Amino acid sequence: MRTTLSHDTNIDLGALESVDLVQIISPTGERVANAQYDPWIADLTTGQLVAMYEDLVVVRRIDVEATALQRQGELGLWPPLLGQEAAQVGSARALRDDDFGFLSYRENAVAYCRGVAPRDLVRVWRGTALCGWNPFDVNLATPAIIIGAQTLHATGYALGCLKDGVDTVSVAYFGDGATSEGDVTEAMIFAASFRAPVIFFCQNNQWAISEPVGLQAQRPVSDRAPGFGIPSVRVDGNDVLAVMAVMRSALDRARTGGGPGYIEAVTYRMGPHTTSDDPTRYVDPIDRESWAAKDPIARFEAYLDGQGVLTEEARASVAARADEVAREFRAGCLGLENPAPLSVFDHVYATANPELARQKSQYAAYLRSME
Amino acid sequence: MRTTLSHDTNIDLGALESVDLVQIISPTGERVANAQYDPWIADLTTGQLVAMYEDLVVVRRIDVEATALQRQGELGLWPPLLGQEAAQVGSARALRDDDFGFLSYRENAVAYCRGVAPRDLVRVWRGTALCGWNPFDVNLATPAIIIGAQTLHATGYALGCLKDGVDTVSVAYFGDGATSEGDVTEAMIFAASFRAPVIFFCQNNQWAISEPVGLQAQRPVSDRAPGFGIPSVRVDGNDVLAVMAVMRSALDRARTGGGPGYIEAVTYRMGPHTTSDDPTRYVDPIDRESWAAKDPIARFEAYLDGQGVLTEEARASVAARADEVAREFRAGCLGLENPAPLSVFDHVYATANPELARQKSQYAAYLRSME
Amino acid sequence: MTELTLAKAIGSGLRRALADDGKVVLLGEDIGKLGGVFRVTDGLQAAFGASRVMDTPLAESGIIGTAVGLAFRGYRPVCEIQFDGFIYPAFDQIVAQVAKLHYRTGGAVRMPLTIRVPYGGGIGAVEHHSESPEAYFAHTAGLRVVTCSSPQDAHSMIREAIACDDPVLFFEPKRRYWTKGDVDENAATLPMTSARVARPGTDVTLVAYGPLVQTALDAAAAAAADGVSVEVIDLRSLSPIDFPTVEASVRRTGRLVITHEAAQSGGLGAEIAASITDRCFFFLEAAPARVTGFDTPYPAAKLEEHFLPDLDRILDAVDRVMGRENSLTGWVAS
Amino acid sequence: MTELTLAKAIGSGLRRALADDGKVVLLGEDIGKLGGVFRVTDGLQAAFGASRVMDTPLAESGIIGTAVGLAFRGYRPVCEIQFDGFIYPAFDQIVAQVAKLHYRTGGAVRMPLTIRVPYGGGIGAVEHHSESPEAYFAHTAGLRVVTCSSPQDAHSMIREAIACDDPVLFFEPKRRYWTKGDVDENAATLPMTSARVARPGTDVTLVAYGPLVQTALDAAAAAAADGVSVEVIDLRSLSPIDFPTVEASVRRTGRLVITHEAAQSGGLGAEIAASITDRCFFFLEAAPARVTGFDTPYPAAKLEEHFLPDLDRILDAVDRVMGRENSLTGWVAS
Ligand SMILES: Cc1ncc(C[n+]2csc(CCOP(=O)(O)OP(=O)(O)O)c2C)c(N)n1
Ligand SMILES: Cc1ncc(C[n+]2csc(CCOP(=O)(O)OP(=O)(O)O)c2C)c(N)n1
Ligand SMILES: [Mg+2]
Ligand SMILES: [Mg+2]
Repeated sequence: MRTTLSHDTNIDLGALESVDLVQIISPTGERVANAQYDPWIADLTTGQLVAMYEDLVVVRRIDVEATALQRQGELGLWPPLLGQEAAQVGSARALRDDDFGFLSYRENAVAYCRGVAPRDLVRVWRGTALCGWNPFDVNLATPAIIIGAQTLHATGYALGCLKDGVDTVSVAYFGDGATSEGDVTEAMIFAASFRAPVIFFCQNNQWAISEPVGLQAQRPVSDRAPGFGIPSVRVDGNDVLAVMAVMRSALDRARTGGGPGYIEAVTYRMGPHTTSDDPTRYVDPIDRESWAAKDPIARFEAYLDGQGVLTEEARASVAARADEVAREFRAGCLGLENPAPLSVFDHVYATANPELARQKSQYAAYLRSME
Repeated sequence: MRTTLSHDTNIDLGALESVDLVQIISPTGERVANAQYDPWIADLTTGQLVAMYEDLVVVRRIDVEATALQRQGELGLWPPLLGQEAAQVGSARALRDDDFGFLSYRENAVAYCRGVAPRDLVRVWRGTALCGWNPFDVNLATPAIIIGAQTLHATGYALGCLKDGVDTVSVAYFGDGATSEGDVTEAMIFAASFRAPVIFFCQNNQWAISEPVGLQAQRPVSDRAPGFGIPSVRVDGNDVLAVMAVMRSALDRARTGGGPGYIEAVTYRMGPHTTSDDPTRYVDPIDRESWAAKDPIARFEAYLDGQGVLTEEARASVAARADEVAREFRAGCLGLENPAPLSVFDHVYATANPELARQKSQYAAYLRSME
Repeated sequence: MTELTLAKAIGSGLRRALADDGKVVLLGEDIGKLGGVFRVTDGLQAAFGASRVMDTPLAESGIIGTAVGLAFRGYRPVCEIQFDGFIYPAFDQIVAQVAKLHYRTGGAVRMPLTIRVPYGGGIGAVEHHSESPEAYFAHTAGLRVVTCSSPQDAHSMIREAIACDDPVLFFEPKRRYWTKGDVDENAATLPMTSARVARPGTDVTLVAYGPLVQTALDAAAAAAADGVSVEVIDLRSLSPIDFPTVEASVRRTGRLVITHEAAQSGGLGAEIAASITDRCFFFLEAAPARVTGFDTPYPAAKLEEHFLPDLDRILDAVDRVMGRENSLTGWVAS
Repeated sequence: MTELTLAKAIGSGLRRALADDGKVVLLGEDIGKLGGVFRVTDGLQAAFGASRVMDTPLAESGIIGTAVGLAFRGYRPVCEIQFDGFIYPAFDQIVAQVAKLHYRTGGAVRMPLTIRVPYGGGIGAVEHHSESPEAYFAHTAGLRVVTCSSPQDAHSMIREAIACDDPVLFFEPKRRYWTKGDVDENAATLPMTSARVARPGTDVTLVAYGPLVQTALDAAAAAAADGVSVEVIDLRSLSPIDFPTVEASVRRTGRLVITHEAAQSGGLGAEIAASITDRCFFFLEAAPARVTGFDTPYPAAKLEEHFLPDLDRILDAVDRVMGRENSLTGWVAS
């Protein structure tokens, strides 16, 4: 029973924490020993490593292609994930199929890893639909554009998993800017109070449009969680193995009754906020350059090279796969059909609404009158 | 200039912290030495100590009288502060006249200390007005009933003080329940980001109506602030001197450019949430009894007694003062005039609104027609 | 058939919903041990356990947002907002998420939330405890908004709201919580989407809902004594509004009065007046009249009798649409 | 007199306000170095410094609540909400604090906040970037709500809003940000509380505001070619509404059409139709017609042309109130 005293001595707030920033591969591709997290990726086979490399390459290719489609007028807008591939792939590939993700708009690599077709990623940005996929097909909610709102949804979903007695975990993806929205702390509070199996996965890409993270937070954002009774960890977000390791560890803890966890993946938004943005107004090029040197793909490639894992054959196959995905993506995007005019009235309600039906009928008459 | 990195190394997060719970007088009235905080109350004269004792006695008396007035049907509702006298008096008496307070509904002792007439405390509860006093007369906003909303107002006020280049500090009073509202964390985030001179003063009275604080927080609520870059301290809220000491220290820090501070005054709501509440449904009487033993007035009285400060004369004068205030309060309350019917239309806007004037004119015609 | 107060009728509806469907969960502040500040959920936590009837942290956006996640997981959350004036912190989750998720996902994700809101004035309360925010939600596509005026409706409609696959704002007329009436758990009742003719009449159609239905019935009785036959319609559903029922009445009476506690400008009265004028223009003998709260914030308790529509103000409007002498006879805008 | 886009006209108004009154401060997301996502505040932080033009943490309730505190301290905060759909997290601070504090304190505390909101659709945006939430605020006593349709009005009205001692929701018609027009900083303009007859006419009164004023003018021109004389009224103030101006027009024309992008149910069109019917009942030749967004969430970009009122839909409504053949001729409710 809950007491009036707010001390839950069962929580090991150091559970996820490691020194400063968890890293498993250095920016130059060297393996960094990490006693706490090495075991979490020890099982990865060569094939799995190469598959992860392919993911990284493919999602970057999708991103570049989408930006091109936007420039060509085929998409209204696109939020590039350039630079954040490792944070997204590493975390998404740690999930079980039945785990459920709640996204913001930039997590297209997460969606890709969950099995969303690239064409479906851009339905929203092409304006043909308000969502690209059925959340229950891939256990992934369609992105929330209202900053932070999805963190509460993830918490509620996790609460439902608890009630159902399953060991499914839900994951809330959000950015550094989102940490300022009240919803995000409310989500932490609800999650902690109900010990809900939810992982708060913050991609700290240093920017919220033009605002540096220093405007949102005077301390690393992951420092907030322990005060709420949620263990947290700060990980090198450009290190795909480190991200996977901390995510697996946090998932495991949540799955086994340990309650919520918080991960801050420290990364950098190498592109503009969206294709409408002009980062030259606010980004210091020197700052950006220093992050370019930490590129998540180059780093993983160097590591795999060092391991002798990346054969010429493997490289060629990855490149071919990326080309193929890009081709299909483009064709799929251009082939998206426009919705029918009267579909504007569909799915507002799940049950009958005669007043809305009346509006639809009147608009249908109007359309007929204009023929 | 702000960088993209969220580390402000200038913040001394231990600034206010003391071991566990700051205490200067034990529950039985013994003086507890406290190297960090003793200096902050070293200047108090005997006269000031007795005055503070009088405050405690008088505010409790007002509270009891208000409860009686409610029982007699003279007030619609009353939120008793029984048990929280030290937290309120100790903090309020640490303020300078120009400091500005933002209240919730239970801080009637704070209002009393700021100079609000007891009669004005109950205008709202008698239903004759939506506020009891002019905030600018006593540098104290009228209470916010929407939980947590005032914490942002306090932050904005503090930001204004910064802009004005004055060393005025603002104080946000709120409860343990309030800590769950998004506004309260947003206030901490804004305050930390702008280094605003605001003190977050949380009275953790263990309850939010029927909800124990353990539902809101898995850790002491003051543990949250450091994660936001705000130093915090946990103080025995039933120890008036300890509360005053930590408040003076935090105010001084804020006044001299140190930015926001957070105080958790650990106390207990000895009465019902309001006169409408039935705490027997949820309060464990043993728990309550254990807090009765820590009564803030008995404790301070024992201490003053031990110091030989509380002469018979002083006691008599305090009792007389309490009687006098209670008498005046009751008379003042009963004498509050009902507002004029048409005043329902007044002060909706500061500038002319012809449509509202039209409604007023029509209602005046209606009232005339009913004569 | 049992005699229950309106509050207890809702409670018994919640009890049935909890018993009938394991996916129903209640969330709110103080709804557990305390049974809610109005005791509507009294005894439910004891009966169904703390995992079905959950006290939550004190955060309304948190309550609704968490309920959205539960709905994603197949639950039917019933959220209590303690008082009308405390719903605004949850406004974003309600209008941007709850209302839109079904549309956003092309029907893939259902949001069968029920959001219970004790609302309205007349209880002498302090600020934020007497508001009537229904128009905000009725203007929000994707939400259903209903309210009740009798114990039977309270019981049947809360069960229907919970069973509905759409999100429902369920406004409870708090000053009528203590009204008593017979409740039959198995009654075949009018669907919650239908308006009800609460008293037939021929001269004037008087549309009311929630707390003012009783006031409207009292006014109709008084008017009858004065020779005017007033038909009272209890709207029940505020979004969508059952216009056919109102329309049929106005076609007969030719006169329309609408009453609600919410402020006049942009209130439901405006929509009803506009829609009925549109649909019954050539049947109207007079402009529809609105008897509502003023365009002011809800005032201090000692002034609420002036703010709130009452029997006399309704009768005055009845006189106005009947073309009889009334308070505005001879009134000129200054 | 300079030719400016509507966006730049607001920017120049903000610049004047900052220069004229040291108590004016701007708060918002990305309004500093970036100059706002629409560049409305471009150059202002460089000119007035980061303590006058402040980027804030990403939290709308925080922005408004902090501004309330600044107002307590004597400041005149001008808050930018980045897009219409992001105002809801601040709803509680706006309706329960900003709107009510003056009333609550019996006039002691003024809330001279200006809340700038780019609003409306037609720009092919993703969800939450095309909303028209004005009715929520017009229904909230204590707030003023205005919008503009030309660069001159944009400039003059933003300055008037900032100078006003009441809180003002300033809705900026984002799809008209790039409309150009002459702006005279010293023009003696119509008060922001007055509606303006944008085009005189004799047969039908067409009320529009913000982004649809241009559409209404286009429709009036087309109607004229078709022999119907349409008077276009640009409402400008949405709360309070300048009813005398609308009333005077309808008394002459006998016919009223109202258009807005917001959903129909509970939109401003309802209030205007209801109020004008009340005031001009015996002058009306036909029921007022509304041409509005549907009662659906704002749809995907490829559907917005259907959701948004346009010239043809307005002309169709003009035909309807004129009793000419129109799309509903012969239509029967199914
Ligand atoms: C409630 C709300 N406010 C404002 C916005 C506008 N907006 C869109 S993205 C963004 C910045 C988000 O930054 P962050 O959370 O760090 O995510 P990132 O874009 O870096 O991935 C803002 C302010 C929004 N979408 N929702
Ligand atoms: C936004 C909001 N939600 C709910 C309430 C109802 N309510 C009034 S007081 C209270 C509990 C507050 O607890 P706490 O913050 O600990 O203050 P205390 O009453 O203990 O002084 C609640 C839930 C409210 N006033 N405002
Ligand atoms: Mg970011
Ligand atoms: Mg408390």
